[in-house]
Amino acid sequence: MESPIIEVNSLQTSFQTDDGEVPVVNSISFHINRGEVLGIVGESGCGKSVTSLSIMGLVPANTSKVQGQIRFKGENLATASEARMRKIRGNEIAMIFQEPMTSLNPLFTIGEQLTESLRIHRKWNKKQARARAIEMMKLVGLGRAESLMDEYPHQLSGGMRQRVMIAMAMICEPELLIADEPTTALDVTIQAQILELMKKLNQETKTAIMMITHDLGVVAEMCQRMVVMYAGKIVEEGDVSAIFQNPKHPYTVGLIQSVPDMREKKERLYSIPGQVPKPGSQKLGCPFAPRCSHVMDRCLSEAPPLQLFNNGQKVRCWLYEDGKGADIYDAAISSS
Amino acid sequence: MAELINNKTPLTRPPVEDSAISPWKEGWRSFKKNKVAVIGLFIVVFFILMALFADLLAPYSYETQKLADKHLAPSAEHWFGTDEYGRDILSRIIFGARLSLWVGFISVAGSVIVGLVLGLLAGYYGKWVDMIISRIFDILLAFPSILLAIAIVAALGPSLRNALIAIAIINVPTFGRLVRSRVLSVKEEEYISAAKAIGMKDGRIIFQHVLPNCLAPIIVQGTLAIASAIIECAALGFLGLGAQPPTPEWGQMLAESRAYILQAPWTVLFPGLAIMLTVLGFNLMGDGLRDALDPRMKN
Amino acid sequence: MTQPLVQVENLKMHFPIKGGILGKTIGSVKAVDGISFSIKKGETLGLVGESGCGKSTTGRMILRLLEPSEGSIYFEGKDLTKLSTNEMRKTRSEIQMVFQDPFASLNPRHTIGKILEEPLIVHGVKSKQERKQRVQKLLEVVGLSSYHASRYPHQFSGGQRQRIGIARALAINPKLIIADEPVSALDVSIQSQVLNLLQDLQKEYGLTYLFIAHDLGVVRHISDRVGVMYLGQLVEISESEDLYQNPLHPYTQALLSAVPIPDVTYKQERVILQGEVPSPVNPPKGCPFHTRCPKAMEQCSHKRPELKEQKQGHHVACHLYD
Amino acid sequence: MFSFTVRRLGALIPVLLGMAFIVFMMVRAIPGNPAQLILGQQASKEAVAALTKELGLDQPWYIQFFDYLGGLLSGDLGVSLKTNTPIAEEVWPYLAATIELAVIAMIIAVVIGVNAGIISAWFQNSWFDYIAMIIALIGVSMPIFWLGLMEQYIVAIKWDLLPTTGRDNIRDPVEAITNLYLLDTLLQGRFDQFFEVVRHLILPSIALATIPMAIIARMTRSSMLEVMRSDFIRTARAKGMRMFWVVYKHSFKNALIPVVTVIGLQTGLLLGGAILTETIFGWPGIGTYIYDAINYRDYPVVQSGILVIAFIFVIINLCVDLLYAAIDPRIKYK
Amino acid sequence: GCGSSKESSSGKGKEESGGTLIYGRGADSTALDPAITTEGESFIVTEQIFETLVKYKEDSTEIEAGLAETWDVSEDGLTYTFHLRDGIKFHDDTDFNAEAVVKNFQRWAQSKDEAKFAYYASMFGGFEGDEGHVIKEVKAQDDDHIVVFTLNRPQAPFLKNLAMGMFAIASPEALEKHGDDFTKNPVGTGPFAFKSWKPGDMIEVVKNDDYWQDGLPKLDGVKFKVIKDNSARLNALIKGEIDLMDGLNPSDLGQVEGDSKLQLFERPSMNVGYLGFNVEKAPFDKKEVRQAISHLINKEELIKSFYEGTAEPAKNPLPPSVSGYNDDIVDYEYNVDKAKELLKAAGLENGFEMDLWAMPVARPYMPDGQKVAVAIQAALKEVNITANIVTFDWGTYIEKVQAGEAPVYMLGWNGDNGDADNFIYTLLDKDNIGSNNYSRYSNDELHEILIKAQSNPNEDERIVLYKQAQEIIHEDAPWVPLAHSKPQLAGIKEVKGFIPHPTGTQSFINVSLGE
Ligand SMILES: Nc1ncnc2c1ncn2[C@@H]1O[C@H](COP(=O)(O)OP(=O)(O)OP(=O)(O)O)[C@@H](O)[C@H]1O
Ligand SMILES: Nc1ncnc2c1ncn2[C@@H]1O[C@H](COP(=O)(O)OP(=O)(O)OP(=O)(O)O)[C@@H](O)[C@H]1O
Ligand SMILES: [Mg+2]
Ligand SMILES: [Mg+2]
Ligand code: NI
Repeated sequence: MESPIIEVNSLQTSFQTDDGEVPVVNSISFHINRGEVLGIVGESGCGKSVTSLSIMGLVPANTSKVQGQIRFKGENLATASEARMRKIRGNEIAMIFQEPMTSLNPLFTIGEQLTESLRIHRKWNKKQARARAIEMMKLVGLGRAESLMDEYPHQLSGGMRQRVMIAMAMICEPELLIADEPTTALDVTIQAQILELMKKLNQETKTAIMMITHDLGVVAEMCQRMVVMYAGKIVEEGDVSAIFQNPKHPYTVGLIQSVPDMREKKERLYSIPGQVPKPGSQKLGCPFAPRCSHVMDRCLSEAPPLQLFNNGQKVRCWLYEDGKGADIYDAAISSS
Repeated sequence: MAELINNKTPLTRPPVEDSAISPWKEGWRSFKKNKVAVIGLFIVVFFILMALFADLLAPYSYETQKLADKHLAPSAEHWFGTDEYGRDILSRIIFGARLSLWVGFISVAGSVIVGLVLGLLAGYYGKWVDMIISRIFDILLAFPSILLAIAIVAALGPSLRNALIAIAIINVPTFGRLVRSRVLSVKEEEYISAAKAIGMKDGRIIFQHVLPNCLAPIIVQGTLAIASAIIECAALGFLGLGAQPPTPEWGQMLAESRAYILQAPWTVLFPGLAIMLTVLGFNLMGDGLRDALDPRMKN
Repeated sequence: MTQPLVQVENLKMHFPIKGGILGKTIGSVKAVDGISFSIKKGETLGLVGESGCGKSTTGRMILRLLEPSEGSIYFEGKDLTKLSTNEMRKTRSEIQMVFQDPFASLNPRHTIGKILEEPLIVHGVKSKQERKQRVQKLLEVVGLSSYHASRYPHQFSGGQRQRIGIARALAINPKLIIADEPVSALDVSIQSQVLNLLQDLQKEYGLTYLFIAHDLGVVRHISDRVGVMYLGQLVEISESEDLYQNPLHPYTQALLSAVPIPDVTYKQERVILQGEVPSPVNPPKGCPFHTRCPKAMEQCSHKRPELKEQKQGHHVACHLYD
Repeated sequence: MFSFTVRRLGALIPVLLGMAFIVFMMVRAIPGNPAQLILGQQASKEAVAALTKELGLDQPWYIQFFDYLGGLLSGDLGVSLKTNTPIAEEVWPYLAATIELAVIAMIIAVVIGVNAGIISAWFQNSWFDYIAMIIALIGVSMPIFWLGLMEQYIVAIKWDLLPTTGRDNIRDPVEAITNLYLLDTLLQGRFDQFFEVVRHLILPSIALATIPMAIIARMTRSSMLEVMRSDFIRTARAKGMRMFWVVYKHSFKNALIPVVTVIGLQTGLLLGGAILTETIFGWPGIGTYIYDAINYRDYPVVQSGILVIAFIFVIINLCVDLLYAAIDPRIKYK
Repeated sequence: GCGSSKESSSGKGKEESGGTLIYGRGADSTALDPAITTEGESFIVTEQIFETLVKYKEDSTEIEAGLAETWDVSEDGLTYTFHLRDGIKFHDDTDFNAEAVVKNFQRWAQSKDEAKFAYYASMFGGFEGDEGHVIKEVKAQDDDHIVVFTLNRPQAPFLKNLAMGMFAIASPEALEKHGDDFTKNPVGTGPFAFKSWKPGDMIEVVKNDDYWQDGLPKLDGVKFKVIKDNSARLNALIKGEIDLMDGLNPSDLGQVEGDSKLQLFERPSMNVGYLGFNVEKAPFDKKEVRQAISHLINKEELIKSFYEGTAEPAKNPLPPSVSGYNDDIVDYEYNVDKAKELLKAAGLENGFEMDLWAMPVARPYMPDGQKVAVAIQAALKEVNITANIVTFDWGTYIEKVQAGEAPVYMLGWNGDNGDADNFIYTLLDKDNIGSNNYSRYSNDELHEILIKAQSNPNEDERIVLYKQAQEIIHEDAPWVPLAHSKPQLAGIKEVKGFIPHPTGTQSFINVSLGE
């Protein structure tokens, strides 16, 4: 296996809140290989965005604390200086955000915003940058690129804006693209366009993508490997096909089961009882224990470690202590 | 493993905090965390208590003159010195708190009530009602406020009551506009649709739903307006359009002592400080309230 | 066939756009541009379509939160658009709404008890005692506990809030519930809880739903029949089984194929639509979809297709089937 | 944009009319007969009656009002009862004095206030933030006249650094051309006088600037904080942009709308609210002009003076509205 | 006879520059035509530009020669013949002569414009054709060197009236030329000529090089600078921005005294500040109540505190400097017990509540009405009288007091011409109820005395009459006369030859700025 482009090692990001310091991302480790698309799924608030912002060094400096290692091409970003981070951001690692509506500055033209990275990182002049921006816009399928350059974000539809965001992220040919829920705010038909586009870019430029989403469908479609997060922790990790076919963690099982399938109609959906815990509210044991139907005494007192399976799948659950344990997914399927 | 898909498990567990906390109480909780705001509250409470217990606190009478003791410098007997009539400045400041606070509260109450009614009408009914009321606000707002107050006081005669009326009038558009803009946004809130969907009548919607949700910014603005009303009243007093002597009023005290700034600077210093502190207290408190009551300030 | 509970005929909503020096009406947003459908008692009609196609507007018009520009809405035979405001207010006890954003639709300054009590007061339940009991009952029905009544909305999670929204809609025993994207603000695992709840309630109380959503999976799961909207028009409506197995309209086909399926083994043929949804201010002439339609024909650009029954209960508006 | 401007100007007409009416009625509500005041304490009854008649004050109010309105429409602001001079001629020197003071004060307030606000927001919760905001709070809490007195007492008298009153050196007065002395002295190449005028401006403009400065600083800060939380700022940072540019380019432009609004409002307030500062610093401005006129029952001056200020205020705010459109392309004025 | 004509002043040659004096004051002039204005700040300037036929002496209201070198009065007091000086020119280079005098008087007498020439009407009993008009005719004689005034009836203070600043002679040509704008372009014969006027700010006058008195004026010019605030004005003086100022706060006296660079000037008192009762309003219609209050006011104390000693206690309605002052009157002494007795006599031993109207503005006779009112308020409290201080702005105040709305009010009077008539008759005669008799005090005996005095040209007889009048007034106590203030002015030490005049305005003709 070639060396990963990025390797995150026991990353822990905590925020200073009224209730003291609360770890929102709790000692997570994963890596992304060159040219690979890694999916990160999990419910709202489980720490997906904070993870990506930690990598970018964009978590608010005064209220947060980032610990652990983020090795990007061997360099630890967690300890890198702000000046060094600035060189990396937008240049080697780029990011697309969830909200295409608000992620563009409404008061500057598309052109100005697109060319900014080039002018910062490559010190290109206006003309060069503009030419490249137009080229990029065409690449992401924006037809009338020239005229769009002088328009303002509000004149564009959501799908167009998201494409501008992608163009903006890709313009300096980064080696890693972090896409934080890039299609959540979009309509299905537009989402299909954007996903198609990202797939194409990934294949053509070999840019590694960290794809954050809560839509399992998107993961299934886009990613090779995936990470499932719950309450700031990674609960399962592995190849997409492996996890979809044989999810091991009860949360992953529940997640896959509770999505209504468009192809067939179930009488009743599976649902995970209870609600996502507030970060910091759980101190001991497995964070999923209060909602878990397989909960054991041990789960309430001891946090389970991540177990590695032969196929590279990793699961954080006491059910699989020492690599054994029940295959709960089949049971769930058969009884539904 | 049938229990895994057993949907009859209780859907919810009791949330962590078990008591019912109203938005106001929660506001108070987060207000308490804001140290600066609590200092503001302290200052305000301090002055309110001072006003309430002026009779007990003041070492001397505020009106008894002793012309022989004119302009004594601050000393153990007269902490803040004496004024040109030989009256104890500390006592006058203590009694002066009554008037200044009273002015603040009453004039703001007046403008809040009028502003609230006009703002609600304009915001909720829109169209020509809004047109007319908004134009009136525009007109009032475009007037230079001090001059407007002076003219009002000149028209009604200089007295505290009229100064109050003047200050209240010049503050009406501030509140009116605030309420109106709040109403406009609250009106679009989903819970108003929800109320309509239930079949609720306009009156009930306005009083049950729109009004309470306009209150928080008004309370904030209100405290800040009390602060500015005190200053405005002092300014009117400074121009000689204020309280009935010998009742002490800080602005008037300042104005009267102004001529003595060189010989007896304390006569100017202390009333000015008193105004500043009170106003500062209200401002600090208002700021704290803004943060506490504004949901946007919370994550 | 029995008489439908709701029958919508040629419903239109044109929002005026004001402008010019004197603020005259210079155009209109054709949010809903002539749709007709009916809902039978006890069934669930799903309404899908892309953002801005007029789903919510349709729902709101039925409750007359918006006054339709044209068309009629028959509810149990009487035309709602002809009722006076007062009569309509009374009728509202029969039709209720569940809103998309569960937080925004609850007044943050009222306790849950008060929120649930309000419809009872408005519709004349005088006794305080009775109202208290009803509130308790409602909370139980939606899976909350009675001690929740003294709490405020911000103290609940998204799923719980949506339950409260549902409880409020149920408070006055409505016949029809219009659910406007009731689960799209919720997490997947919570979403399924709420969907189950809605289904249970329907069974128990024989409710009729107009279920608006953009998630095709959710719509399929809950609906008996599904209508597909595009740019203010209904392009296809049919039994849901039929629609998903055998979509007729090219838009429906594209829509269905665009949904990513959470199954790595499943590979499907994608129809990727080009371009954006046109603006409802200036909808295209003819078929609204022809600008993006992969199968557009000449006549599509000038003749608007009518919604016609193709198969038993399967209506489609497309020239392909002329 | 054009039609928007026209519409806004059109909307001004009722406001100005309403304003003219209210001022007119208010002035008339002020008790006291101007004729008596003009003639003074020693005057006889007949003299007062005669003058009342001559001034047209014995007419019914509506006739007086329509006369006044008619005059206004033809650009006639009336004639001062006190000096018997057309107000249109007379008002400019006063207005110019106030404008000069207010503009300088506003420049101070904006430059310091905006930057303090930006830096405070940028380094939120830093010591600079705390100190700046506490100073700002004290600034809004200070009675302006008291500040002026203290300034005078300490800076001008105790330390003898700056002059206490007036606009120029009395012994070497500025020859008025435009009545904006800074400009006049430069036009005449009198740099010594220019310096002198600047020295005279410092204390009053600081006194006048304090409150707007504090308000602007606070407004800028909160507006910046809000903007800096928004997604597009994150986007800009994700591009590797320097914080300085993120703050001064991306954030500031977005934060500008509420800031510009307060600046507009405050400038208007300064024009009319300078009266206390003018009184203390012996500044022959429009505030004192009107204040004196109120005391003198110089109806036409009060009416027209207030209208002039209100008009400027309205125009400033119209400019602010137009500025919005320049700042924010989303504000489309169709 | 005619005086010999002066040498043309062009022969004076270049003297060394006298410097420009800057005079700080509290308000701007309203008009620079002395005939139409009534307000002191204007006269301060017009005094420099214009001259009268006869004028007051430098430090009193006695008459001396002005534009007229000599004059004769007929036995019956009905004809006044003035011999004018020769060779005097107006600032516009036109000649001053008898014709000019006639034209000026015609301008006033024939205008019938009460509003415009209010002073003329009040000093000379109306306009031409009016019943009480004093001046029958003004005629030029003898090649324009002599002016003859013929009166309809004798007027004792006629010459004093003529000396008043408002009856100064303006250039007829300029009057014609400027019309209504004359007030902004005044042209007279005075030692200084008008140069410029920045409204609200400064008026500048410059030396009249052709002035008829050799070597005068000493200054090159005077600038009248408006600095509204008294303290600010003093600051400007201390900082050397101005040379001379009026309206010194009494409280700042010590400040000036302690400053070795400054000096004080005291204006002789020709005023009275008083507390008036509306004798038509209960309970002030009772003499006892008025007298009681008179006993309650400690004038010495008030003067010490609020005039900083720059006044003397008043016991009569006119100041001692005016001839006819009765010094034999014994004032009501400060005595609370006596006051209580008197109140008891009036049946008001339990006190009462009243409105006390306080002057809203500072006047020389009452530098701080509000403060005096507060002090009086405190004094009345001792006998259980609760005084509510009422105040309006100046215009309203005067009007309402005049209308008799004020039960107890504060006011004062500054003499116009130094004649007792200008005090007692103007302020307390029943003729002037509704006008300047704000107390509405009416006493027929007094009236008779005053009318007699008015038309008696014999000075000694008049004095006796006025003394009698003061006794009556003292007994009836329609006022509590408070103080005759001596307004203070301050200047830098270098100011020489400045003598403040009792009328409130003075010429700067002899002023110089020495080392
Ligand atoms: N600046 C911050 N200060 C304090 N807490 C924060 C901050 N930013 C995020 N959090 C908390 O961290 C947790 C994780 O947030 P994050 O945005 O990473 O969630 P997410 O997985 O991206 O959710 P979503 O799917 O809603 O985007 C949340 O509970 C959030 O409240
Ligand atoms: N009050 C209004 N005034 C003007 N236009 C409106 C108004 N309400 C809705 N519209 C417009 O009508 C169209 C339909 O809106 P509607 O809210 O019904 O869409 P929707 O299908 O519910 O979309 P979404 O999925 O985003 O909720 C949109 O273009 C919208 O901009
Ligand atoms: Mg996120
Ligand atoms: Mg909708
Ligand atoms: Ni002769």
